[in-house]
Amino acid sequence: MNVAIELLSAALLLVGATFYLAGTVGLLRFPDVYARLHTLTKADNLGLGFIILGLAVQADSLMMACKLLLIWPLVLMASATVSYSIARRADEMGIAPISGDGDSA
Amino acid sequence: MSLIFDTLLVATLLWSAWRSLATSDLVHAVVMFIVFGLLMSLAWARLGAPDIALAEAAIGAGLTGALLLDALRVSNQTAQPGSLAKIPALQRMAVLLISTVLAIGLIIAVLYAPLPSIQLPSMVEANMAQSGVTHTVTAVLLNFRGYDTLLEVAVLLLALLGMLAVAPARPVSVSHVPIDPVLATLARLLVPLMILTACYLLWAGDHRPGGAFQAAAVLAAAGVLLHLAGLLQAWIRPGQLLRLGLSAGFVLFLSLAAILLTEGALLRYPPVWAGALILLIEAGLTLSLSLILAGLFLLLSGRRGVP
Amino acid sequence: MTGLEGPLALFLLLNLLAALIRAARGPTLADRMLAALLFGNTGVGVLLLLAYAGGTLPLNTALVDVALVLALLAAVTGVAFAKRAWGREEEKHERSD
Amino acid sequence: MTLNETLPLTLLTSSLLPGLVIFALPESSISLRTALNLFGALAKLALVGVLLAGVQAGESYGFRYAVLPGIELVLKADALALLFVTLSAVLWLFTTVYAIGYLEGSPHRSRFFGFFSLCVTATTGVAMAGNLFSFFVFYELLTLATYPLVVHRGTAAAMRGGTIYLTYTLIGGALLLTGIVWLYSLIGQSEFTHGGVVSTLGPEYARQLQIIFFLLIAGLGVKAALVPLHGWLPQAMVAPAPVSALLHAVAVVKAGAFGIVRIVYEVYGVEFAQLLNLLTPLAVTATITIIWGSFRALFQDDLKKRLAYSTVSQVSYIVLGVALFGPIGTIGGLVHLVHQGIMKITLFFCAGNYAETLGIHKVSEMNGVGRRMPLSTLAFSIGALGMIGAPLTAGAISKTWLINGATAAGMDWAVWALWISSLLNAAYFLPILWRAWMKPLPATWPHEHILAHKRRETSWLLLLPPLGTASAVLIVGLFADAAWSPLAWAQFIAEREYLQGAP
Amino acid sequence: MTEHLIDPIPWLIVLPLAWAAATFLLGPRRGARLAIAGLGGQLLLALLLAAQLLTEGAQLHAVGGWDAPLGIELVADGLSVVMLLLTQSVTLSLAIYARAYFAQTGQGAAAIWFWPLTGFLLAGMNALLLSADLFNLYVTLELVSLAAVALVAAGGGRAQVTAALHYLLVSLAASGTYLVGVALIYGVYGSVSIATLTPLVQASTSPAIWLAAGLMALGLMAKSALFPFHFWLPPAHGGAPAPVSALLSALVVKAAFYLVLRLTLTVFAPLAEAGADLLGLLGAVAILWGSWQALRATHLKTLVAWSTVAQLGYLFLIFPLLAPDGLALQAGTMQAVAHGLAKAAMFTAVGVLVLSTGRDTLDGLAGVAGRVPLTLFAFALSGVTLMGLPPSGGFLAKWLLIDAALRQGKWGWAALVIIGGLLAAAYVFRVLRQAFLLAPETVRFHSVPRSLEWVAFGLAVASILLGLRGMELIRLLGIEFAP
Amino acid sequence: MIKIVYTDLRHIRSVLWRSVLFTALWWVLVEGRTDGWGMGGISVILSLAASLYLMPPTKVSFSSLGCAVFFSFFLIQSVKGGFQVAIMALRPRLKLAPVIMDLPITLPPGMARVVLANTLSLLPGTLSVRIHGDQLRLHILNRHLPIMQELRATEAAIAHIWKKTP
Repeated sequence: MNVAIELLSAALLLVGATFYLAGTVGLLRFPDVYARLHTLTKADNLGLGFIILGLAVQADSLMMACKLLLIWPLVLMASATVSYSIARRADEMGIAPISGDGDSA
Repeated sequence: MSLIFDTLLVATLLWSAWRSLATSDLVHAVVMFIVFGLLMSLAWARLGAPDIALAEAAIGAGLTGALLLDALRVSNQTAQPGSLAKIPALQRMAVLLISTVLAIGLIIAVLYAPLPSIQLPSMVEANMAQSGVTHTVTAVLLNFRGYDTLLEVAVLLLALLGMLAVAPARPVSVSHVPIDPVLATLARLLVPLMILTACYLLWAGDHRPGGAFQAAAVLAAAGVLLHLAGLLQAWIRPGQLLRLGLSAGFVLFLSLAAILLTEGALLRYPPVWAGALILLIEAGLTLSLSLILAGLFLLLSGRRGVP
Repeated sequence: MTGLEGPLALFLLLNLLAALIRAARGPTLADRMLAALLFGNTGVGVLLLLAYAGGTLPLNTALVDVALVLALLAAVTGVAFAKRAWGREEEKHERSD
Repeated sequence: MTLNETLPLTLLTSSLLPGLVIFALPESSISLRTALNLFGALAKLALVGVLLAGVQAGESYGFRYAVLPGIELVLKADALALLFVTLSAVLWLFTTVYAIGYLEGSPHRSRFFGFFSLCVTATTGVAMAGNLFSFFVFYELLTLATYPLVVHRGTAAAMRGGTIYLTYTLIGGALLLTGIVWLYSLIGQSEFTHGGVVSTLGPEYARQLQIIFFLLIAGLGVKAALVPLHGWLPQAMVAPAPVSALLHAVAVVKAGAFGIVRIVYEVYGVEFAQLLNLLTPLAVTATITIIWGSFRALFQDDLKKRLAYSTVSQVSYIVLGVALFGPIGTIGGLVHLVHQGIMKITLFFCAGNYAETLGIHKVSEMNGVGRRMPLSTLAFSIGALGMIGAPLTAGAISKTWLINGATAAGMDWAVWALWISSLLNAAYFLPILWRAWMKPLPATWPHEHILAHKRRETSWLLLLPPLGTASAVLIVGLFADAAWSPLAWAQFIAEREYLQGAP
Repeated sequence: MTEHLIDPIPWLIVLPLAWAAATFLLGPRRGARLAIAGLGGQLLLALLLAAQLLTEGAQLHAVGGWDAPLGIELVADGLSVVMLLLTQSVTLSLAIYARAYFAQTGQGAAAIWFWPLTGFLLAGMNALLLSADLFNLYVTLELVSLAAVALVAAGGGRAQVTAALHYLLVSLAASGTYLVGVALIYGVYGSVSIATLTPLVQASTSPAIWLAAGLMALGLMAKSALFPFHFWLPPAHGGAPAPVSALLSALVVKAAFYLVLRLTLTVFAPLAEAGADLLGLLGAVAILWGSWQALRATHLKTLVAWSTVAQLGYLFLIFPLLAPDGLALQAGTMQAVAHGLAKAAMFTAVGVLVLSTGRDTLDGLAGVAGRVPLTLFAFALSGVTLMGLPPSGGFLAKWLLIDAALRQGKWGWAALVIIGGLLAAAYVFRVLRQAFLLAPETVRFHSVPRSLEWVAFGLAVASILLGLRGMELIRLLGIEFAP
Repeated sequence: MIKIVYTDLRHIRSVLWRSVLFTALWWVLVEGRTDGWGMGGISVILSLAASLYLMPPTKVSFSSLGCAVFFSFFLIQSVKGGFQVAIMALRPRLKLAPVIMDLPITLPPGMARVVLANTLSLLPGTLSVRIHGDQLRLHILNRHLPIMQELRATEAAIAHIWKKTP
């Protein structure tokens, strides 16, 4: 396999992993449901996106790459809808967001 | 690296299983169970059993979670909200002890096991040419041991019957679930894709992991999703048509078995026809199994009014 | 193969483990559920990495299919949770704890 | 199947079939039921006649049917079987007539007569059983068929009596079964044979055989009411009078006693039993029972209870006769099997008449009853005198043979016991007779059901049977030397036992 | 294998599956007739199979044309055919009973789902009795258990659902345990075919086979409600509608026992000695404990259900006594058949009594002797079988069992059989005594269809007649499969 | 659903488009194999039918160019959003100023609003909570950021997707 592709792939994978890490840390550190939903819908999805991209570049056929890439929008749609549903439910139940002014923990 | 991965995976599996059992909070238990299902899917993948990983992913992610979460809603209205009776410490210890002994026993048994003297996989390989398919799992499931599968389908149908038998008398009509635009859009986009994927899995079963059960699970999940989005009414009672759908796959399978029986032996396919017959059976099973799996959700759902 | 797939899969698994802490802690039921949802997402990643981490070709593609199915169905549990399981009563109960 | 095979089966069917049909009859079809009952009884009697003639002419009747490999149901009408069959067939006829009169107008008669017929069927089976398996089958069937009769009245007292009856008999049955299966496991299937079948086993089995003998006798002793297994008999008195008659004279206690006869003579063989030292303990038990039963009877005010304890005592005469080594004792025991039946059934019929007609249940209420009911009291007196052993009655014959047998066997203590018992018999029967005939009539009877009109003191269906059996008591006593008498038949059996059994 | 016009083995499985599906499609009204017709056909098939066995010896059917160990083999030997005959004849009677029963009690959930569930149950039973493959046995076991659980649950009330849930949990745990055992065996020997495994295990035992045997036995013991796993049975069997209770008590619990016996005689034969005494001991405790509970029960159906616990104990007594002379095996089979007939008779009779008195308590029975004498007679006759009194199938079983015990000098087991019989008499006569009491003036009885009474009576008479004719059964039983 | 296809010829275009889309998806799923077209045909018909039933063709149709514009906008914003959250999460001290606010939507009701809500959920700093009337309730991680601006930009990108049929 082409070294360049391998390097590219590795880089993409590492970036993806970093996003995952961030997502997890966010999940643990963020103060309330709403904020945690942010990490889920953004960091983790991005992490997955990069990983998929990293794997897709080293796929041995175009179709395989397409199949990998197909997964990402599916996950995106799912997580957007789920986070919307959960946020909406939380709002309906009157769970107020924890509001800070910029540097609260 | 693999060793660390596997050890970690097993540890997490055990831990999530234990949490799921030991927690006094029902929702927590269900969440842990869903986690357990996903980890199980990973474990099957690691064990080189992608067929089961596929089934576990479809069932665990799509159906079991939804069913359990829906059941929580019902149990909330009848039982103490979100709590389980505390298990006495003594019983816990006993369970732990038994499990440990069993685990040690299993380890010893496996460690001292001689190599099997019968090599079934090689026999399967030797007979693949007559099986009508090229994927060994499918050959075993629908040809060599198709009889097991026939009975298993009966078990699934029976599970639904059992559920119907328990379900108390239901209202004549179900209250309409309001359509949520965001959710509905997701369903409208995803469901055709799910159908496509289900067909793909059915097709794939012939030569690689996939098949009727996995396809049916995906279809059933599509049904659940449509229902949750308000696009599909809950089923009030199994009417004539639905009953036909629920049992069609089984009846087809059984009829073929009976026809083949008059020709010789139960489920002995003529090698020329084997591939086509298996595909036919699998298609029927996909339909019925998906209705059965979806029925587990749709026939129970919407009875007590959506919160 | 970059050789990174295996370690990265392990890394993601560790992430999952960390997320379980959130599931254990709560405080709302949704927080617990988030961990499960994270599992859906991360699981897809792990499966894809595993598909590349070793083994022969048919196995690889099979795991891609598993990931695909997982992705397709990822929404169902989350939606079921929001629509069905998470009601007022539990929340009250939880807050009174 | 030849006629000789069919006949024993037909004999069983003659009461079984009417019984089953009666079960299905509605309560209201009285005449059909009566007809069936009488038909069954007469048919049975006729068949018995045929068999008696045949056996005397040297024919052998047998029927066998495999139930399991190595286990057969065997029926055979040999001389000993016919002794018992004849007794039960004759007495059944009387009892049937009596029961029809006794139960007139009471509820659940179909059920009653159904079980009644079943009970006689079982008794016939017990008599004709050709091996221990068959014997046990009918023996337990007898228990089951009598239970509904005992509890027939459905009162709490009846239930209590029934439960006690059942407890004793089922435990007895269990002991018997253990003994039988044990014996089977040692010698396999073997039919009752003169001279016994177990003597082929070597001396190393002696201990086992003794235990088995104990189990068998204990099992049979319950029904034969051997002390200390007799407790159920006085309690079962709650049953209607025809049932008591059946229990005491025709079926239950007789089945026990008859079983002991079979065990001693045709399973162990009397010689072998003597060899194993089994006979003396049996004789001692019988003697104790004889004395104890008579002694207890003395103190019973309840008429039926007094009769019941009398039965306890009298049935052991049979056992004693069997246990006396030697043909004379055997003849005494066997003949008493018949004589006791006729005498005791007379007494119970009469006791039933007193209760049914006048509501008399106690000895103390019997003052002057002889004048109100002279015929019944006459029959009662004949039965009672027979029990005491007065000359010219059946009782005298059996007692004479028993005493001679005891003397011949050198058991003087048994002779003494028989004399003491006879004295006790007199002590508890004579006061009754004196009261009945001599004491003045009371102003009112306890509960008068049936009014006397003209010379008939009570319903003729109740009157004929005791008169018939009472005459029989006299006839078998007077014509004991005739060729057809029970005594002659007992001699016929004893001859075979001691001739063929001799090595 | 000779060619036959029709091979009864697979048809015995296909037929019930077919009518199960058809009754599901058609609904209960037409379903009942269909089911009865199907059951009639099955009985004929079973008789045909028995005839084939008697003339040609044990029969084999390789499903899919694949021989073991690759495929699944169905084997009919004497033991399985005896059980098949029992199953078909009892279920046919119960189906006739159920039709009239549900017509009387109304078309609730129980009536609607009874037919398809029974169809699947019966297919499972037949498949189980014919299977010669450990994994296939697991599937059939699932089919049977799930159908049984659903039948209990269909009873409707809260108590029934709770009982069904307990039953389900025990059943699932038991299946799981069994399956782990099968997996272990497959892992070690590479096959799940009984015929293939038997010589392999004979040749070499490994720790795994011990563990597997233990696990499988544990699972099957739980399914057959052997003490101390009996706790689920009385509420489940005592709470279900009468035809269901009869079906479960007479047949379903026997399925697991049959498997224990089958495995003990084949795959686990080299290990059987070790566990036999334990099985016997548990059976003994079951007899005592079940009888004791039956003696204390205040409700009729509970009493009969506890009697099932006790009677199942008898079945397990045969394990310490299994010997080449075959007496214990004969005793066990005879007991299984006799109890199957008698318990079906007893539950159907109790069903009539409950319908007639309108309640399920023992106290309510006073006076039924005059009201439904035929039913009471049926109850008494089935009681005779349970007590092991002659002339009944139960008696022959008891006789054979005592004989087997005494021949081997095992006095304790013989004594236990005797004591168990006496205890059975105690609880059976508890009911009869109550029934013979005079009814209080206030009691009113409901009329009951005669057909219900006759079915109960017929079953009871069958259990008695078996005691007069055990020859054919023993002859059939002697036909073994020689692979 | 089949009826829709035949009766309303104006929709043939969208039917064709969807057929092409599903066929392409099938081809991707089978990884370019060519031996599955029989099954593929059936699958495409089935999923097409489902899609037509669930989402009947409307007069509005997509613009390919608009889609591309939106997609690129989305990708860039998404990466930005991911980074932003990642940095927020990984920073030693959390710097959050979360708030929930209702903002007016200018897009027409229907699909467009759903896409808006979902896109905002996936984009930095915002999380859609509910659509009610013409208002969109958003949860915002940092209220000091220019939310309104971002909302309008997104709306504009989304608006590109559709074009009115002549």
